[in-house]
Amino acid sequence: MDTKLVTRLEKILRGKIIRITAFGKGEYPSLWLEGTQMLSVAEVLKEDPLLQIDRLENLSAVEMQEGIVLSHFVYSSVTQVRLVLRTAFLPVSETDLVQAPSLVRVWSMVQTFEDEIGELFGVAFDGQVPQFNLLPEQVRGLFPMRKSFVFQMPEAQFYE
Amino acid sequence: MSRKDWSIGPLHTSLPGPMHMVLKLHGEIIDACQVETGFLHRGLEKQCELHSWHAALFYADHLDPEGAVFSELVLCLAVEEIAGIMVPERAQSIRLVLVELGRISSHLAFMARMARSVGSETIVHYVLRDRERILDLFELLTGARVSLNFLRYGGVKGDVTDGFIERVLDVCDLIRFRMKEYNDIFTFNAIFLKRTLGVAPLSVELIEQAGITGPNARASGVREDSRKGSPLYQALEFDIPSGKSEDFFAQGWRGLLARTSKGCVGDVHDRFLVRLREMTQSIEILRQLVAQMPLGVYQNTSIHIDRNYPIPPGESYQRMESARGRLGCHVVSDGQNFPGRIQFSTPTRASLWALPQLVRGIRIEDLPVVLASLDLSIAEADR
Amino acid sequence: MMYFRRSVFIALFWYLHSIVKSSLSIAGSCFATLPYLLRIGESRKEVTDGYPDPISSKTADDLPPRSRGLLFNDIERCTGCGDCEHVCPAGCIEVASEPGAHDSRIWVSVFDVDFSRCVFCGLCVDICQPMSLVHTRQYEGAAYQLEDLVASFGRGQVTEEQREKWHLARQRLSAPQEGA
Amino acid sequence: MNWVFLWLRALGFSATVPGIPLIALACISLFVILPSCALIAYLDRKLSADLQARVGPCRTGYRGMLQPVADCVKLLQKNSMHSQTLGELLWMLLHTMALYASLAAIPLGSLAMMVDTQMSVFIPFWSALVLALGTMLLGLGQYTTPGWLGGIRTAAQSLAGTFPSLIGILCVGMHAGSFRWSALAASQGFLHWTMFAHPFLLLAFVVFVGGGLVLLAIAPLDGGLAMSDIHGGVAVHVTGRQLALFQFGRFYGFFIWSVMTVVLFMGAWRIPESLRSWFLALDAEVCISVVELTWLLLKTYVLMLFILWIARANPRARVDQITDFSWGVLGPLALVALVGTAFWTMV
Repeated sequence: MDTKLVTRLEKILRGKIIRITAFGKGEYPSLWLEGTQMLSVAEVLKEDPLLQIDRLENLSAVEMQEGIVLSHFVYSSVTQVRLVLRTAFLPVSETDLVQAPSLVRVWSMVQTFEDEIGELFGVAFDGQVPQFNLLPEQVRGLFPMRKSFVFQMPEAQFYE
Repeated sequence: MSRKDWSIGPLHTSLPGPMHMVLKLHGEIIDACQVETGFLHRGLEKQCELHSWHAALFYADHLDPEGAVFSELVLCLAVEEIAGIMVPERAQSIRLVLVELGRISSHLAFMARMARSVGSETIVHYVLRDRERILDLFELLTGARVSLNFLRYGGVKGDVTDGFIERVLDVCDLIRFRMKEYNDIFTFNAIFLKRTLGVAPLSVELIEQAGITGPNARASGVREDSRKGSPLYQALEFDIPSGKSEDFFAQGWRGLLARTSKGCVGDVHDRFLVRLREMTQSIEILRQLVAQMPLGVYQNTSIHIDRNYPIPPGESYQRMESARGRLGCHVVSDGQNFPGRIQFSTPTRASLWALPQLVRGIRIEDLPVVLASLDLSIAEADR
Repeated sequence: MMYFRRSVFIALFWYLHSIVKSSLSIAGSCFATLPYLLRIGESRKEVTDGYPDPISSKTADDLPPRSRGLLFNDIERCTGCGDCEHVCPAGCIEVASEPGAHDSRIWVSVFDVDFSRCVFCGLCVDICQPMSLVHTRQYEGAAYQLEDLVASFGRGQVTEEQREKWHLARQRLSAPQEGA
Repeated sequence: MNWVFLWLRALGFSATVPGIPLIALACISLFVILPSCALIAYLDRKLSADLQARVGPCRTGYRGMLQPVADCVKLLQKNSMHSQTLGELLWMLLHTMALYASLAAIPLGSLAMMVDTQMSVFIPFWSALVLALGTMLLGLGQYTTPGWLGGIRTAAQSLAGTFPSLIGILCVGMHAGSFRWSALAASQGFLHWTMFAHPFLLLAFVVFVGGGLVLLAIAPLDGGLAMSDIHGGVAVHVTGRQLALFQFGRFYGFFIWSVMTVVLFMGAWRIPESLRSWFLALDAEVCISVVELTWLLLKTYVLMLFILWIARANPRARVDQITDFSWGVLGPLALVALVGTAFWTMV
């Protein structure tokens, strides 16, 4: 994690981020953010002349102790800078939605990731209730990818 | 003019997989189309979290039926980075041999689908016959034709027998010879050119907006290949093929006459040509790999399959260039003997998102051709 | 007038040129398939493999040595440890074992592999220490009933008094050490 | 129908057996059309199998010889799933009308021809048009989008195909002086085909065959009925016996067109004079009609297989490209051929 990039990030994102840590084994930095700050940080990163983060590679959701953690893997096609924006949302109960801001206006390719995460993890981006097209009927609304959803292998019924 | 709505159901001969499309037709021109997938959602990532780390490898194998090697490799790279497992040299080159063979077999399957959508049955049979030679190679080395399940954390499951090296070289020559035959019969055939030149061009703005990667993007001139940056491909030199934006000529005497009407860059014919050229690149890479195959252990012996084989806590994100585009895998491990979270970011998802804009304005008969040219794998998009 | 005449001839030339070019290309494609019609050369033979044909179809031993066919478990060497049952992604192996005549002998009463769910991934064979579970190269596993797809290698349930006899035998074996 | 009398006399019947035309029609359709349909179906499958490095039918009979019979029986034993709608009844009526109306006017040899009027060339041409009309009605009568698209496409394609093929017929008529089958055959010798009379007639031959392919949507130009994009177009809901009738209708059109091409351009049933006079010396007129028929059918089969070979080796064009090809390329070439033949016959 080159320090020049970290200082640059601290300068332009003063006070908006909680902390900067190395992601995984430390190739590139990951910025822990507040849920509300996500949109403004994303816009700043995109317009910044030095960074110009204009592409999103992957948005993955993981359920850890801090709740559902959304990690946006973003990079810039111009300056080859790679970043990870991490935000955590605590689900109130097992079956109701978690509210999260949507970044479609900043990075348009996030749309498909958000639809799927909305359906599997029960995250409503910008208040839209996820329209279910991945899951079969009996599992809709149960948000199967959450740790709370226990999956039993269906018994093999031997038909007479 | 009569406007009709027509919904092409999940099971239809011209669709590359179970997807449901509602087309707003204006006569024969498609005004708008709405794509709905989700029929192949098998809950792969949830299953990974229920079983041991090695069973997760098996599930990654089933992400994409045609390109089993790619998802296995990307998961192995991610887990090896978390656990700090060192992969011996020989295992890496065996993995790359499998990856390049998988790329050629996936592109041959693409050519078969493309030929079937245009209606030339002969080429379908030729291409699938040559793909069999590659599947035989897979069976010889790994024991299975499609879902190989051959990669392990820290290396490969078995060693390469020397008979395999000669067979790989034979297959390379065979594919090289066959591609000249495909060009004579199919690639520069006047009717095929008429059906594909200038059809559904993929503009660079749409590529950036949808995040399309891989051959579909390279066909429109976006020269970007994640193999270039990755450490695995350092020792090999190969160039990134792109559409006919640069020199385009047909071989042989028909070449003189084939001053084909220059369809715009990034159209269906470009996507076909890019994959043909990528196959030649893969053959060159295979030749270099097989020539400098290092000796040594094929697997990091400190790792053995055990039901409570823990991976230290940590997370990592690895990406590699699969046959359809950039395949990424985000692995989170919280120290137990089963994975915390495994998430794949697949290239077909972006093409599916861009499909409605691409399909607007083309004729209904060109729909199967455009769908085949995007090389969509619904199994990969739904997971 | 001149301008009009020149463009007509150019348009006529390109019109005829496209006709000649496309017909030559179509004829070229036809004659490129001619060797297949006349079976010239080894690489243009037909490749269909008549499967149920006794002569030409592949049998189990034509397959390469590592191919993963139906499973076989050598019950003598199997210790009934259940590793394979645990690691199997499809959850299709079921193992039940009891203590045998003396401590080192294990009576594996049930060892069922449900081939309707098995996906031949080979993890169980890798994890098996006593190497009793192996892949045969048999690939004809079709059956008419779903139950027939379950291959059972177990030795069968033990009757009540047989278990009693073994229990006494074990005590007799372990008792004299304390007595002496 | 003199050949019928020959056969009757050979079999010992008196010449005035009632219902002779029916017998003749039945003989033609049973002993000429159906066997050639089976033969071409089998050869087509075997030829495309050789072309595609595979074996082709080899289970039914010796090397798959009984495959056409197997197909026919399979289709005939199945009935269509839903009750016949009015549209389908109308279509079946039109289809059978097209099939059997022009049976009498097929040129099958100098003696084996039942009707030989002044305009006999245009009767099979008419049956091809009625086939296209029937297919269109079948498509439109299904009230489904693929059926609707298929019907409109068949109509567009058959319209586009009629113009050049009609002019092709005019060229030959001008060259041979009349539209009667016997006169057309008389103007050609065993080796002296109108196709090679002069380059404009060769152009007329190409235009006629191309127009026929477009008119009847035969293999290389069957964009209108393609299976892949709109799932068979008109034939989406046609199953069982109706599918057999539909497939037989399409083959019948292809067969009729090839016979017409051979008679118009490729030296219709003319066998060498020496052979003919030798048979006449032996007073064996029946043998003449048999040899002429086989020579005519041989040339027809070769032409059909050549067309199927082109179809197998090339991809399929779109319908709008087919109609552009027909209007834009075949039309002008047909006119050039017409003017050329006119000047050539004038000189």
